[in-house]
Parts: sequence; structure tokens; C-alpha cells
Amino acid sequence: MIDMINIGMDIGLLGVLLACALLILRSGSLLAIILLSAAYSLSICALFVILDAVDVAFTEAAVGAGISTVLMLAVIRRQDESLHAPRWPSAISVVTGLGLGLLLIVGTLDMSMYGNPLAPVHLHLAPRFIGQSGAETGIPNVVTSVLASYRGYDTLGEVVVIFAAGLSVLLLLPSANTETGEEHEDRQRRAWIADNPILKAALLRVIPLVLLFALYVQFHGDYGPGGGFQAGVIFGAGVITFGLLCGLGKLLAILSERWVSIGMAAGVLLYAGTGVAAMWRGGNFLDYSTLAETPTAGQHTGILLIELGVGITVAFTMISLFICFSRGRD
Amino acid sequence: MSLVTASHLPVLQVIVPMLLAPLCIVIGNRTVARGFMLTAAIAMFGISAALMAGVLDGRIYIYELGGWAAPWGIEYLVDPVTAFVLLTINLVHLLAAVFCLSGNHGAPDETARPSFFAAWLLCISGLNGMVVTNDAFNLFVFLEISSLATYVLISCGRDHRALLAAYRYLVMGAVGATFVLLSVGLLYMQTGTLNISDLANRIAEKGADRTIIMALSFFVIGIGIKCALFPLHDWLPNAYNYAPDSVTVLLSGTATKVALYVLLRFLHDLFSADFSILAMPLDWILIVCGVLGMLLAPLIALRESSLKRMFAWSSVAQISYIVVGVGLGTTAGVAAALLHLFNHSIIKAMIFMAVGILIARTGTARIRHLGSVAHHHRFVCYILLFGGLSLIGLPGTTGFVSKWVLVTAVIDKGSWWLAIPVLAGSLASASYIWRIVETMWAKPAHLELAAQPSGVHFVEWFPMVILAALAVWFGLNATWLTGIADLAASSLVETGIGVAR
Amino acid sequence: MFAGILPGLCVLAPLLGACAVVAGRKAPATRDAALILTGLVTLVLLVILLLYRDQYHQAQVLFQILPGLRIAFHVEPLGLIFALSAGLLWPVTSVYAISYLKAGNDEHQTRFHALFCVAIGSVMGIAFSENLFTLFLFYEILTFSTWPLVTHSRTSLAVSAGRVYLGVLLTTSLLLFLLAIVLTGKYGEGISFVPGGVLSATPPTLVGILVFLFLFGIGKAAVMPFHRWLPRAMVAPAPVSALLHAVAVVKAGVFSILKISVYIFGFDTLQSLLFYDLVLWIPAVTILLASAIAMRQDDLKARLAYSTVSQLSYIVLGALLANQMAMAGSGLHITMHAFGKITLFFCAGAIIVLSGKTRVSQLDGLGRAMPWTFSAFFVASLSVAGLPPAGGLWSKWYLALGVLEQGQVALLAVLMISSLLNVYYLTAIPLRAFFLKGENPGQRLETRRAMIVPLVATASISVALFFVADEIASFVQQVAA
Amino acid sequence: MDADLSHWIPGLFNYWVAVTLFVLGLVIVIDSHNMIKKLIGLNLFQSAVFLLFITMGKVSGGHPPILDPSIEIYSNPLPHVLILTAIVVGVATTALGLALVVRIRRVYGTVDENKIQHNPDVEPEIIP
Repeated sequence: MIDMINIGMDIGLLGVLLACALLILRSGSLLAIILLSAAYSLSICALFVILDAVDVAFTEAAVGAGISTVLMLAVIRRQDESLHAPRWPSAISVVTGLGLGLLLIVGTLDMSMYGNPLAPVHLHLAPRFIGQSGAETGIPNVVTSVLASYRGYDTLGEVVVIFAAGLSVLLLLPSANTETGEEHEDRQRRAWIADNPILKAALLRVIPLVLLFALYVQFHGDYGPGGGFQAGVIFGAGVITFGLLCGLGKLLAILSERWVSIGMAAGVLLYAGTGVAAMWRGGNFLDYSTLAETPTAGQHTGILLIELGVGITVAFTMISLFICFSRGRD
Repeated sequence: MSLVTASHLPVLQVIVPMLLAPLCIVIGNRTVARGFMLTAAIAMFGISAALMAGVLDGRIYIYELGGWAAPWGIEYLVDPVTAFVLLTINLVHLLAAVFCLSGNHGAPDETARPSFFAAWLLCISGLNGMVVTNDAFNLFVFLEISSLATYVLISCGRDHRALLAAYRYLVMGAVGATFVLLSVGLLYMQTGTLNISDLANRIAEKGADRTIIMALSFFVIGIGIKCALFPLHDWLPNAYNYAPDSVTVLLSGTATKVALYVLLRFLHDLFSADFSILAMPLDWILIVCGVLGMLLAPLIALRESSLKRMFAWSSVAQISYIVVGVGLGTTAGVAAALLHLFNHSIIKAMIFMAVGILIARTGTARIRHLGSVAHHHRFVCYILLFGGLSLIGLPGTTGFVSKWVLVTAVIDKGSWWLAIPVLAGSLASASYIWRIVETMWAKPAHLELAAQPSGVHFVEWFPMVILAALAVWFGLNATWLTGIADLAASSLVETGIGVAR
Repeated sequence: MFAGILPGLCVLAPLLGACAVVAGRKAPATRDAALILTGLVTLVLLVILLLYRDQYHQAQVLFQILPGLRIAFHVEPLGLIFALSAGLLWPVTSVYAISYLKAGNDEHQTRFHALFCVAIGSVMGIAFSENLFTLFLFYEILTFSTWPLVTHSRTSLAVSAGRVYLGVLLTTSLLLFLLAIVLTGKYGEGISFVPGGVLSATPPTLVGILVFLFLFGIGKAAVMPFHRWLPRAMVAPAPVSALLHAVAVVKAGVFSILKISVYIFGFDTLQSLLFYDLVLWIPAVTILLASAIAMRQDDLKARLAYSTVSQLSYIVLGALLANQMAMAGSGLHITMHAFGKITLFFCAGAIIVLSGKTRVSQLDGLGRAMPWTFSAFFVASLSVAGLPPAGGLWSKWYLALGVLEQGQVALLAVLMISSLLNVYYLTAIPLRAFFLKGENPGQRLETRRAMIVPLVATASISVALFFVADEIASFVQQVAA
Repeated sequence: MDADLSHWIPGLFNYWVAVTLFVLGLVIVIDSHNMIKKLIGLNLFQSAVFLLFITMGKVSGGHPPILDPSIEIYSNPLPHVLILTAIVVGVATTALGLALVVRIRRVYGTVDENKIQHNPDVEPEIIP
């Protein structure tokens, strides 16, 4: 019964996704496209929950619907909000798209059916993760333990990617540029939140709660959905809200750009440093078991540290992105 | 062959630059950042040399990251092929890093910031990570690290169009990376594992089904974009052209080469060569792409007005030789591919250094403005001439050795007519090379040519001379190098990665 | 120790000479002295090599690039004859070239001389090459080092001629020659030159393909249709045309073919070829056609160029005939034609520089102004055409014997007809100059002794060779022994 | 293979939708002249692959992989881990792309590829 409801919701949400995608394809307004893509993200989030991927859903909500949308909105300008959508897709895209699509459809024909517990994908690695990760790392959230320990190195890579993005924005949008008149006007146009005293007061009171929630997500990631990445995004969102309300100047007065970039780097260093510490204590890189008396305690310590590293880098990168994109100097 | 699991060398190869990159930012001083870049380059070269020495002693390095055994954890694996590619890219990287100290010739201030050096370090860290990893998903992650860093580095070019080039590369690169991710997903779906050795064994047991074949197709397209496989090369000419000089050197010597290595590794390990041939005519697809590339790209290069982009097209052509070697699928073919991978890395790095200096000194990149330039900038022009002759593959140069080995491999495979396009390709290279030689030596001088001092700085000529010396040496005495390439190729083709288990 | 490296020294000496020339660029007198000295040293080395040749049959390996791919030298009679011809003519040409360039107040004399040295060095390399790869290496160095000489004047005509030059030579060598080498290495017994050949066990079809690949791949032999570079290259200064495009470069081509036919194919393999008769007709057609074209050329150097194309194919034909007599004829003709043709080009250069005339029809009556020049021209014409008392007679004689041995009467007729044409279009030039009346002034034009002495010297040697031809022929015939 | 069409349709429906989204995303990437829309297309394109991964991790009757003694069947956690990483990589790419777009607009005054005058394929400029 539950399965039937799930499948029904699944099909419904897939329909929404398709609709969003088609509308994005046909739409001529950039603003509409960005909002549609946020709606798309939220739908796919819901789908992920149905498919039992709560951590992914959490991340997608924070990233797809949250950060991406904010960044996009920060970037668009009035003059490029409307664009000429092509009436029909071009021949080259149709040929490429259909060709690859058909290839993929053929590729699906040998796949296991949806939800089949005997699919090869469930039989090799997953049983150990589900069966033993609890004992091996002492963490109930299997996604967290795999993410942070078994495949902790991938996660280090992920943090480095985020760091690279932060770096790139620092390089591409340095602070020395001046604002054009048009850009200034745009900023004025978007400053309405700060001009609304009630909204401002209300939101300012929410910020501490957001930061607190971020800490909760950070440290509760072992037991439920969440973890360093989601926490970092939320923390960043809190600070960004502050920046939106009180102005960039005030934010920069508290948190200078230099410190933001150091923060970005510090997270990576904390993460990689944990790995090096493990080497120092005689284990392999990122082998947390060596970090404490017992392997399980070591795993616990290690995961705590690296999740903190992830959170720091992500939070500061988000702040940095916000600062650079909305500097007004653009 | 003995397995070594205790050595930290494989992981140090990757994390040394990865740790130094954030340190650059924390310290925030450009001199220190330069120092870090150089330190990392020297250390990485040392590590790769040590790994190569170990591999030549018959060792194979396995490193379990996080202490988790594969396939549950991620593992690094260094076998002869890995060591060969590591040595190649880290050698070029070392010299590119030295060259980078010269300050990129009029590029904007960006290239002197600590964050530039941090991005540089991340780029090379990602590339090394792609080489040593034995995990399909980890490959994707490091592919993205290097890609992101590459986009940034390209966008630092002196011309505004660097931004457009970087953006286009970003879009194409992201599509390619997504294809790779998709391919990894399909493979995982059918086998339940991500470790490449484990994947290979499971695919061998299970045989080819349509999902796996599609995974292979998407993988080839995705990684083909990264290595500028002929019809997917669109991003390369502009990216190389507009990137800062040292970045062009770095990219041409390492980035495409690593992608080619990954292609080679996947085709031969994951889908053992037999399988590729049975399931689809992949070998012929690669060979046809390669032949088209080696014949058409030089023709485009011949019509190119910019010196730097002309050599970028030449890279497309030269990559095609490697692709043909990969496509042959035989030990000899793979050995030829690896050999040319090395040879082209050093030659093209040298050429792009010379091009960078020449453009900086004359103030122009247009070929038709370079008339008689050889009489003012003799040293640089002779380096270019030497590099050009090597690209053509004249006897006595490294280019000839790789051409010889490739043509022999082609004939060994029994398709001797294929030797004709390969040889015609080198003839086509001669056409564009000779165009610039003619311009630089025999055409009248251009009036607007800025009379810049012709002296060449130590950090500029030193890496060039080292590369030239290597090219001369390996052109005249290639037995050692070819021996290693043969060893690497036979370890890849005949025994496969499965031997590690 | 020293003995082992002697062939290598012969190659190295001119290359070192190039360095000396470049080093002496500030002092022209020193530079020119170094140039001539290098020529003499090389000649001495060659003579030593000739005297002690028996010690050098072994390969002297310089670089082992890959297993089966090495740069190595050895000494055998054909190569020695070729090297000696070039070595003898080089100092003579140097004297001539120095004078010629000074007469034209050339700005790039150093570059010219240095590249000349490199070209001679690669000729030596070709002559002593122990295997196909070494041959190919020096063949390509020769191509590239002569390109700046062809385009020396930097005029657009010269640059476009340089393009044709390089285009034809590179296309043929990189595409066909190299393919032939790779195939030989793959299906033969290695790529070293071995008496009797290395292709005896190779499938006949492949041998047939290889013959074509080598014949057309060696573009320097100017077998039609790959002859077009040669007339175009005549824009180069006269010394270049004289030494390189009459002796060194083109002879490197035909010498390569000769050496390959003797040491790679071997006589037996070659003769058992499927379409053997057809193959023989390729150079035969070139001989006839080139002579016919030469007759219609009014430009002096162009006429000489087509004459060269024709004469080269004599040597190619001799190489393909694959018997002792023909081979001796080819070897002889390399020498005889070298001395004859260089004299002709020296004369042409002298005429062009001293009188300013470039066309055959302008030369009427010039004989009295340049008696030495036109006399030498006449003697050299006889030698090239194969008439007594010049050495050319003997090479053609041996070639004819070789043709007869092969039973190809029709080819004999070709040789005869072509020789008649040679006589006509070459000897006609000095005869016109002496006996026809023209507008040319009567005063003596032969003011530059450094240009006249060399051409008289080479003409005299041509005559002298008439008397020692037998010795040379028997020396060449030691090959198969 | 041996199964007929009626068997495939419910079992592979999710995958097919993912493929459709993949194609739509690719079409947007190829066809859009607007650089921002292109990046959005890229996001769409990537999320189709994410959907494919997550779908394969689903086990009928399974629960989110957070260990609990009362639960026996969990969905496969590994695809979730991979996609978490992939999402982050995707947003990093988007951020970098947007930074480039901002710079491009500053230089060229537009984010429409067709309107950009300095086509990178034309001749290089002389450096002052």
C-alpha cells in the first residue's frame, strides 16, 4: 500500500520535473527560468525523500533550491532578464540529444527493475556498509559514515572542489573593481529587504536561530540526516542574510574578506590535517582509527573533525561567493 | 612483482600540492606562494621518480586511503603505466612551474596572486589524483578538481577572450564530466562496485550487457572531451590560445595527457581490450577519429593566423597519434601511445614556452607579423624550429621515434595501409611548421614589430633548454624510454590491473 | 680507437667546419680560409679512408636509438666513390663560391657557407650510412640544410621555389621513403645494408611495392613525375646549383637508389621481380622526356637542370638493371656526370655573373669574350653526352653493356637517342658562342680568376678521368665480391 | 532482453524520465545563447544523472539508511554518498561559471553569446 502511494507520488513528481524542464526550455524570461529551476530542485528533493535519500534531499534543498537560486538571482541584471528563446530546438541539439538519449534508453534495457532488492548494486558493497558500519565507526547514519570514513577521501576532494570554486571567485571578481551606474541601480532595486524595517527586525532575530540550527545539523549529522556540508550551507545562509539586511559594509567590518578566504582554506587544512595526523600516528592517510585509543573512538573523533572542516570551508565559501557576487561592484 | 602497501608515496604525490594550496591562501604572500609552488613541483617530481624506481624494481604500490581495504574504501594503485605517466606529468609540471616564475609575460595581475598559485597547485593535484586512483568515482572527483582549477587558470589570460574560452571549456568540460559520472553510475549499477580492479573482475565474470556498453560509450565521449579527441576538441584551441603562457605549457604537457591515460586505463583494464572489440568497434572508432584528427587539424593549423593557436591545433593533431595508438589496442600500440604521450609532452611544453617568450618580446601573436623575427630572437626561434622538426617527426628527433614505433605497431597489427595516413599526418604537420619557419627566416620583417630587447631570462631559458636537451637525448637514445613504455604497455595489456589482486 | 671513428670524422669535419665558419663571421678572410681548410681536411680524411678502406667494413655505431634503429657508418666502394667525388669538388666549389658571392656583394655569406658545410656533411653521412635509417636521417638533413640555400635571395620567386623544393622532397621522403623503410624493417631481415640484400625471403608482391616506394620516395633522384623541384631550385645562386643540384643533392638521391638496389634488394631479388620490364621503363621514360624538354629550354640553367634530370635516370636505370656491368656504369656515371655537370654549372654561373646573360639565345658570339669558359663548357658537354675524350664515354659504355646483358635492346635505343639529344642541346651552346655572330662585345670578360680556375680544373679532371675509368669501374665492382 | 515491454514500463520508468531530463538539459545547454540559461541547463542535465543514481539505490520497502534496530531493510547508502559529493561539485561548477559570466558581462556588456562582438575565433589582437 505504502509502496503504491510512493510509486504514485514518484510518477507525479517525475511529471512535475518534466514539466519544469520543458518550461525552462521554452521560457524567454531569465527570472522565470531561475524560479522554475528552484521549483525543479524542490520537486527533485521530494523525489529523493521518496527514494529514501534523505541526506541527498537535504543537500539538494540547500544547494539546488537555495544557494544556486540565490547566486543566479544575484547575477542576473535587468537587461538580460528577457531573452529570445528559440522556437524550436536546433537540428544539432536534436540529433545529439536524441542520439545520446536513444543510446541511454538501450542502456537501460539490461538494468534491474526499480526497487529490486536483488539488483547487483545492492549485493556487493552495500551489505557491509549497512551491516558493519555501525560497529566499525559507531555512527548510525550510514551515509555519514561512508561519506566521512570509508569514502572520506572523496569528501576531501569535494571540499577541495568547493575551495577551488571559492578561489576562482576570489580571482575572477577581485575587490578592486568599480561599480557601473547600471549595476548600482540594480543593487538599489534589490535593496528593498533592507528598507523594510519590520521584515528586517524579524529576520535579524531569526539569524541566531539559523546559526544554532546550523550547529545542530553539523553535530547531529552522525545520527540523522545532515552533516558538515548542509550545516555549512545553513551557516553561510545565516551570515548571508545578515549581509543582506545590514549591508555588505557591516558584514565586511565584522568579517573581512581576508578572514573569509582564510576560513575557506582553514577547513581544507583541518580536513587534510586530520588525514596527515592519522599518518603521523602510524596509519594511512585519513585512517581515523589511529587517532584515539580504540578504533571506534578514533573514527568518531576523526569524523567529527573532518565534518567540522567541511562545514567551515563550505560556510566561508558561501559567504565569499555572496560577498563577491553582491559586492555591488558586482 | 611484489605488492607494497606500506609506502605513503602514492598519496603524498597528491596531497602535497593539495595541502600547500590552502596554505598559500592562509599565508597570503605571493613570494611564499611561488615558493610553495616550486617546492611542491620539486617534491612531486621526486616522489614520482621514487615511484618509478620502485616500479622498475618490480614493485606495485597499493595504498588504502582511510585504512579501508578496497573495494569498500578508496585505493591508490601505482603500476608501471601509472608511474610512467606520473613521471611525465610531474617532469613537465616542474619545468612549467619554473617557467611560471618568469611572470607570464604581460598577463594581468591575477597571475601573480597567491590564489593563482593555489589554483595551479589544485590543478596539478587533481591531475595526479586522476592518475594514481584506482577508484572510478574518486576519478570523477579529481577530474573535477583539476577541471575547476583549469577553468580558473585559463580565465587569467591577458586577453579578455580568455574569459570566453574558459566559459566554453567549462560548459563542455562539465558536460564531459557528467558523462563520466553517468558512466560510473551505470557501471556501479551493474556491478555494485567502484574499484577499478574489482569492476574489471566483475565485468569479466559477467560479460558485456547493454548497460555496460553504454557506460563505455559515455565514458569515451566524456573523457574524449577532456583529452580533445578529434571531433570533441572544440574547446582546446581557444583555451590554449588565451590562457597565460605558463598555463598553456602546463595544460599541454599534463592535462590532456592525463585524460588520455585515463582513457587508456579504462579501455584496457576495465573493459579488457578484447571486450571492447567484441562489444562494439571501439578500436576503429578511435582509429578513425585519430586519423581524421591527424589529417584535418594540421590543415586548420595551416590557416591559423595566431602562432599560439596554431600550435594548439597542432596539439589536437598530435593527440590524435596517441589516440590511434590507444585504438590499436595491442601492446605495441599502447607502448607507442605512451611513448608519444611523453615525447609530445616535453616537445609541446618547450614549444609553448618559446611561443610565450616570442609573443612577449615581439608584442604580436600574428604569424604574418613575425617576418624575419629569427634574426632578432635567434635562440627562441631555433628552439621553435627544433620543436617543429620534432613535431614533423624528422629522424633524430623524439617525434621520429614515436612515429616509428607507432607505424611499426600499426603494421604489426596487420593493417599496414593505416601507416599511410599516419605518415601523411606528419607531412601535414610539415606544412604548417614550414609556414612559420619560412615567415620567421625568409619573409621580410614587419614594420610595426616592436623592437624589444631580445634577451631571455634565466627562468625562461632554463626549462626550455632542459626540455630541449631531453628531447635531443631521447631522440638519439630512446632504448631506455621505450623499454619503460613497453614494460608499462605489457603490464597494462597483457596482465591487466587484475594482477594486483 | 682513432681508426674506428674515421668515417664518422668525415661526416663530422664539415659540420665542425660549419661551426668554424659561424665563429668566424666577423672576419670574412678567416672565415673563408676556414671554409677551404675544412674542405681540404675532409678531402685528406677521405683519401686516408680510401687507402685503408679494408679496415672499415665493420659498422661503426654512433647511437643506438632503438633496437634495430641505429645511426651507424660503414665504408664500401660505392659510398667511397660518391664521397670522394663530392669531397674533391667541394674545395673547388668553395673557391668558386667565395668569389661568386663577393662578386654579388651578398649579405649572408656566413650563413651560406655554413649551410653549405652542413650539406656536405650530410652527403658524407649518406655516403657512409650503414643502414636505411642513417641514410634517411642524413637525407633529411640535406633537404633542410639546402632549403635556406635555395631561398637564399629571399625574393618571392626564391621563396616559392623553396616551397616546391621542400614540398616535393618532403612529401616523397616522409610518405613513401619512410614507409618503404618501415616495411623493409618489418618484412625484411633488418634495415642494414648487406651485400646480397635483405629481402630475399620477402613476398614478391611486397618487394614490387617496395621498388616503387623507394624509386619514387627518393625524390632527390628526380625520377618523373617527382622531378619538378630540380628546375625550380635553379633560382639558387650558381655555386648551389653547381655543387648541390648537380652533384651533392641529386647524386645523394641516385646514390641512395643504387645503394638500396645493391644492398637492400640484391640483384637476384630485383631481377626476379614481377613487372621488372615495366620498372625499367620508368627511368627510361624520364631519360627521354627530360632530354626532350631540355632541348626546348632557352634558359641556360633550366636547360642544364633538365639535362641533369635526364642523366640522373641513367644512374637509376643502371641501379635497376641489377648486374655487375650496369652497376659499374652507374657508379662511374655518378663521378663522371658530377665532374661534367659541375663544370657546366660553373660555366653557367660565370656567364651569368660576368656577362649578365641568362638565355642560350643571348650567347651568340660570346665565345671570344670568354674563351676559357666556353672551352670548358665544350669539354664538359662531351663528357655528359658520353663522347671521347671525356670520362662520360666509359660510364655510358658500361651502362650499355649492362643493358645488353639484360637483353633489353629497346632500352639501348633509348640510351642512344638520348645521348644524341645530349650532344645536340649541350654542345650547341659553346658552338653558338664561338661560331655565331652576336651583339656581344669583344673584350675579355673573364676578369675573376677565382671563378675561371675552378671550372678549367674540373673540365681537365673530366678529361683525365677518361684514362682512369677502368680502375674506378673495377673498384666499384668489388662490391659484389 | 527476455522480458517484454509490459514488464519494463513500470520497472524502468524512473530511468526513462531521467533520460528524458538528461536530453532536455543537453538541448538547453546546446541551444541557449544566454550564458546563464546555459548553466541552468547544465544543472538540469546533471540532476538527471543524480536521479538515476538515487533511483538505483532504492530498495522496495526500504528505509533511509540510518541504522535503527527496528528496521530491517535499508536502501543502498552508497549512491547517496556519491550524489552528495556530485551535487557539491555541481554547485561549485555553477558558481565558477557564474563568476565567469559576471566578468564576461563586465567586459562585453552582455551575457548573450551571439551578441559578443569579439568572437574568440577571430584574429588575435596585438598586445600593447
